[in-house]
Amino acid sequence: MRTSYREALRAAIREALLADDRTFLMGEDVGRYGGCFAVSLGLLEEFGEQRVRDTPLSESAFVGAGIGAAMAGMRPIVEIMTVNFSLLALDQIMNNAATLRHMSGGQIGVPLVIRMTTGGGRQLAAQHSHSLEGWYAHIPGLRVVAPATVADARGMLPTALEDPDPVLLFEHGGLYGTEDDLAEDAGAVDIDRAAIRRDGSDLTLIAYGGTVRTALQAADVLAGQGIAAEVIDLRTLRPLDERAFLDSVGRTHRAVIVDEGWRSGSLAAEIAARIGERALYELDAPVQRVCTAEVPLPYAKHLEDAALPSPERVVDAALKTVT
Amino acid sequence: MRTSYREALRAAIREALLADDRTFLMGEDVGRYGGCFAVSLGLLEEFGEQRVRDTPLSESAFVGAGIGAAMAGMRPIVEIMTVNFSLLALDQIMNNAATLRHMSGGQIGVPLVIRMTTGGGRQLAAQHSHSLEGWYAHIPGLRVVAPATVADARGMLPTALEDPDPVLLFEHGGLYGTEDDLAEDAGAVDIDRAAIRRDGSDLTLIAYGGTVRTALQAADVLAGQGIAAEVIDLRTLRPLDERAFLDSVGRTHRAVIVDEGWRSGSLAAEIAARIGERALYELDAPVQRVCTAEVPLPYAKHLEDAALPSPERVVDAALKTVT
Amino acid sequence: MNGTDSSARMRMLTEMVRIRRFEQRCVELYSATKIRGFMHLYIGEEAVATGALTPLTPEDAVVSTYREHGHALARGMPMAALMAEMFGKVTGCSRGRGGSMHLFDASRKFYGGNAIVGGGLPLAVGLALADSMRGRQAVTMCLFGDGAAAEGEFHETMNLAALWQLPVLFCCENNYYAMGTALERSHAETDLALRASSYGVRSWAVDGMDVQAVARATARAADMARTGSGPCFLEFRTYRFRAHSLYDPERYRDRAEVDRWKERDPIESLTRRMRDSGELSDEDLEKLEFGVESEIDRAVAEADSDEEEPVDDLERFVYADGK
Amino acid sequence: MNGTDSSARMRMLTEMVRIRRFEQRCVELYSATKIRGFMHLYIGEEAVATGALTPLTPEDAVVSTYREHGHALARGMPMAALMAEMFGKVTGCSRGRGGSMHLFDASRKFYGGNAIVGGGLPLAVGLALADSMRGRQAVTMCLFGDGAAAEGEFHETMNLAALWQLPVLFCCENNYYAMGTALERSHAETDLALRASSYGVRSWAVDGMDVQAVARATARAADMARTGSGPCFLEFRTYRFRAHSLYDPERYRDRAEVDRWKERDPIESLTRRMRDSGELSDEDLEKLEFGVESEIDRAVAEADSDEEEPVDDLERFVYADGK
Ligand SMILES: Cc1ncc(C[n+]2csc(CCOP(=O)(O)OP(=O)(O)O)c2C)c(N)n1
Ligand SMILES: Cc1ncc(C[n+]2csc(CCOP(=O)(O)OP(=O)(O)O)c2C)c(N)n1
Ligand SMILES: [Mg+2]
Ligand SMILES: [Mg+2]
Repeated sequence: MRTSYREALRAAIREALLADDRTFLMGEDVGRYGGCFAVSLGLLEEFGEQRVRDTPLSESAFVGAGIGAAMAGMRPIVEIMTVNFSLLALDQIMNNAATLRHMSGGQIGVPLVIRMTTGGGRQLAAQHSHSLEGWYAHIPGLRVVAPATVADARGMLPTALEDPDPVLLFEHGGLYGTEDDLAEDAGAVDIDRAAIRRDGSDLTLIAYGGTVRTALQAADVLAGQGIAAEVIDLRTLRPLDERAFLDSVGRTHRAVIVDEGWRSGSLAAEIAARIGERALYELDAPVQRVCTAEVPLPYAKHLEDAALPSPERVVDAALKTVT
Repeated sequence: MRTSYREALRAAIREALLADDRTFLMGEDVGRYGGCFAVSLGLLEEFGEQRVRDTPLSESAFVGAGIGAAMAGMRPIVEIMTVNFSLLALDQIMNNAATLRHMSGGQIGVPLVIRMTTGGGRQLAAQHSHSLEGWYAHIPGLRVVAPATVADARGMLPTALEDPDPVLLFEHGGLYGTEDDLAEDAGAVDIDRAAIRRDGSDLTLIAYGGTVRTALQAADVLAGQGIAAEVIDLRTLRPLDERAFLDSVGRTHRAVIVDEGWRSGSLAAEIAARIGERALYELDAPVQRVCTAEVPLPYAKHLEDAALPSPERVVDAALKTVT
Repeated sequence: MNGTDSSARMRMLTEMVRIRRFEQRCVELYSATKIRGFMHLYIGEEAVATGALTPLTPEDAVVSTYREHGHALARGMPMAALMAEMFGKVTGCSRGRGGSMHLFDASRKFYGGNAIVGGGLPLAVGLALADSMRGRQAVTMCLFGDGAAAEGEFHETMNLAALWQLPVLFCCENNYYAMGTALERSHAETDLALRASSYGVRSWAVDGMDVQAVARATARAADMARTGSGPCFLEFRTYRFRAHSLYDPERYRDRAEVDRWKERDPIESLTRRMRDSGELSDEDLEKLEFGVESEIDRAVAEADSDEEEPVDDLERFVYADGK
Repeated sequence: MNGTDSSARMRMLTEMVRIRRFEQRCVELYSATKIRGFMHLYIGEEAVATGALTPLTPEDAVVSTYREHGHALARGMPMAALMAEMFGKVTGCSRGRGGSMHLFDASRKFYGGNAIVGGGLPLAVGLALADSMRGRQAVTMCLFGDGAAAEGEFHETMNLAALWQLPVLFCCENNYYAMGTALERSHAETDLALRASSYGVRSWAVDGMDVQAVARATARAADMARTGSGPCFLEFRTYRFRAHSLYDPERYRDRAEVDRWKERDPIESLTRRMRDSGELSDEDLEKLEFGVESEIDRAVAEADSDEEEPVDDLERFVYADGK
């Protein structure tokens, strides 16, 4: 069935609310407004105010409240409207959610899912275009996932809710409208493994979330030039499925990482470092990174386009590895 | 003159307050208490309440106030007691301080210095032991510096205050008591270049802040085994002085990065990635990273010690690159 | 009724009409895809910007929100610079980098345009702190919404400004909704002026649909703040006639409620009053409308033909030029 | 005066003495370097923990601060588990990972020990939310200091708890200082109970040096919260007789002020009252002190001989076991 990424997310939330009365959805405008990006449209009407809770503009308090509720046995889904606002809740995320189990010697768990929209490309300018999921992946105690496909949008949430520890789920704002066929019985998917989205033997394109599409487009172009690029969708940014990309690089001997985060200190850096550590002698060329320019993202389209990873930039980087 | 890191910082602040009446120091307990780590002891008495301002426990407000004052032409020094609390002010730092100049098309500058204590090793446990300076170095628009020596503790602040853009200055909590000779006329130092703290031709140890000491100790041990390690102190974490470590690796062909941040997504990853990108064919062995274990730092000393980079771990990593 | 009052009314009526017509044109331009990104209209709230900005001098500072076209125009920003900004042109007030949500004009001390709800509040304290430390008689006006008052930064900022007796005018534009969240779902205490007074800040609730009332109240508060008696809080009770942003289907409120508020349209009210008292003829009104339309036409024409910023300048102003 | 009252007083006296003697022993143990890290003593404030925890049932939850030895003891945490924690032993209440600032006891719903000022507030709201959604009659007690009330999280949390009418007991331990910052330098409005009431939360100021008054006020508030009438705020006016932490030279307050408060020593007051009324004999007191000393001796002996956690467990509990 033709399903949008947005509808898939909604179906996943709805299923979770039906399946477990410990689950509830909480965040700014998730209820009456229907969600800033219409993801939760209709859920308030179906599940009522207790289970679909509009919050005040108090990111730290409602994220922390989600943590507290999880500690007390609930299975909350907290929505932070966009990752840009999550900075206001970062203390709760790092110093409580990610830390409590270890610090308490295993006594306290935080089975919480935090959803947020991420990414640029919609001319929303510097304060509404961050791609910080790779940055969050630095924090021990968290799991970080980024659905790039409709099937993952449908399936990652139920699995994340089964996780006894906090999971951050990053929805790319540019993907909500994308559609794909989704099986009638589509449901939970694993959140441990990366996926190969396209096979290829000449080089490996490593991407996640919003950049998977970019990488696939680049792979098309490369195919036209006789270069077979394998495209890996990381899916889970913490912990990284290192085997997936090391194996691929072991076959292709060349890698380009496509990451919407700012380049310095990006997740792409971590991946490049691991390839250098574990597969140095496999490499036939330096690993290339295609990241976002290190600027606050500008509003003007031509500038924003120039700043973000594009298929053209990926193709250029790929060509550098093969020549 | 024998001077401690703490005294050097104090002398730097004092000089800045004397030199420019646009400069003031603001933060929690910088005044009457004398600073949580006694850095600003005596300054309230000398400069008065206007210039040395105790703030309420309101990290977001007083950091934001520092940004606003800087926008209006002041040259504030804001102290966040420790980096652990800076998460509460991260929105102001990323979305305002780092962003305003670019987003306003160059109209608004934020000549602000934010000082914070960083690092573990004092049995302060999970919420008081973060090393996030490498993580902050991800953010465009900021400069990030980390004095590792008494001379840099003395000299980095005046240079940072000359900078028309926001500078984060990370003081390692384990260094306050360390002493060194400091010239009578010691003053401003550059904050653009890394420094070679020890020459060596067999391998390069790359460190900064609290880990420079660790790297130097490791170099001593290695010297005993006939291995000459060069020790590079990065000094400035953003922008990175890439030439310094690339040149060194060009000579030694081996590198170990010593970073107190958590390994995944560490600054060490960025450095390893850059070495892989720019000096792949120079490498005689995979780059090694010695970082903090990916755990919230525990209180118990034996566990904390096991988690942090140590000279022994650096030596082990170094030996892997030469054998 | 004296001539001054009458000319002040005429000026304010003109300003309100300017804002209204500007916003209406923006809707058309958005449909025509000349403007992109998020856009938040001020229609219905014109009396607030117009009245509140009236008593300010060029030395005073203004900190605004993402719903700030009206604030910028009332502050005297040339309409062409504003329109060019929304067109993403280099002639825009932020070189086209900010768009609708990030209007800046340092020459008029208009410090943006902030898209993080509450993010401007601490900046205002800092601007006022700078004025107070330098002995300047200026005030800083900080505009924000009812929703913003739920953010932690509101609390920290109110307290800090009151504690330090800083010349801040906190101007809360209470339009009874934060996106789709009604005031009574955001705040346990919906009397925001009462809440504000609990910080020991002089607070008033003002009819935000009556431009003269707004101007009077602000003038009184500004006088107090200017002469060293600390911050004031003004709650302007107003209403937005349009959706939150152009993406909002307005599921959360009744048509009837909107219609009731429209009966108190600030432009119609003032027009009626001025007609009744004979200060405003049909001819005056026509002239006014014509003048505004021409100004808008010119602004659009200019914006349309203006240049974009060269892509090569993308990284310019991340840091100050020449660094 | 009935027997119940008298036995309650005896219990409370014993608890206060336990806490006092425990803290005094901790000072010795710190000097003997058995305890490390930051340690914050509760001496002078014993009436608050003792009185406030008295009306709680095992179903109720407690969220605490870094100054929480007294809270933990009053909640019934075995002293040996607490002492072992501070010795960094695996038998500690947090396996030695938390130390003084991070005491946890999930079986007693004692949710820590939080070293971020204000960091526990949102957790308390979440715990109470879970209770309320599950229809449990429990309350959540959240303890925090006067300094914490300046944090944004205080505001967000008070509002959220009031808005959602959650069973939270906000217990502010107003000891008139946040480290070295006096109440009147932290808060524009120093009447914290008055401030709290501005959220529409029932608030009382209570003599925190009178354990019976504390217990009475808390019992009344707990009854209200338990029966669905929303959160309460209790300001306990108290004083710490010792420095903020063991590193604090107490430059910010007069010896004379401390001495004045010591005249109101909660233990001496209650002792005097009970002696005067004939409820307490010299012998009783000796027995009490002897019992407490023996308990402490045993706790120390156990802690001293207990094992450390194996280093191999360092990474255990970053995520749940068996994941
Ligand atoms: C910190 C933060 N959280 C959420 C948002 C998304 N958002 C943008 S405007 C808005 C509503 C703000 O309401 P209010 O302060 O009343 O201002 P109004 O839009 O009514 O003028 C929200 C939730 C944001 N921009 N920043
Ligand atoms: C967010 C944060 N900022 C600063 C600190 C450092 N600090 C620890 S305790 C303290 C004072 C807190 O005062 P108060 O809330 O009154 O509690 P008290 O210590 O008096 O019990 C400060 C500033 C911290 N731990 N967390
Ligand atoms: Mg509003
Ligand atoms: Mg206190």
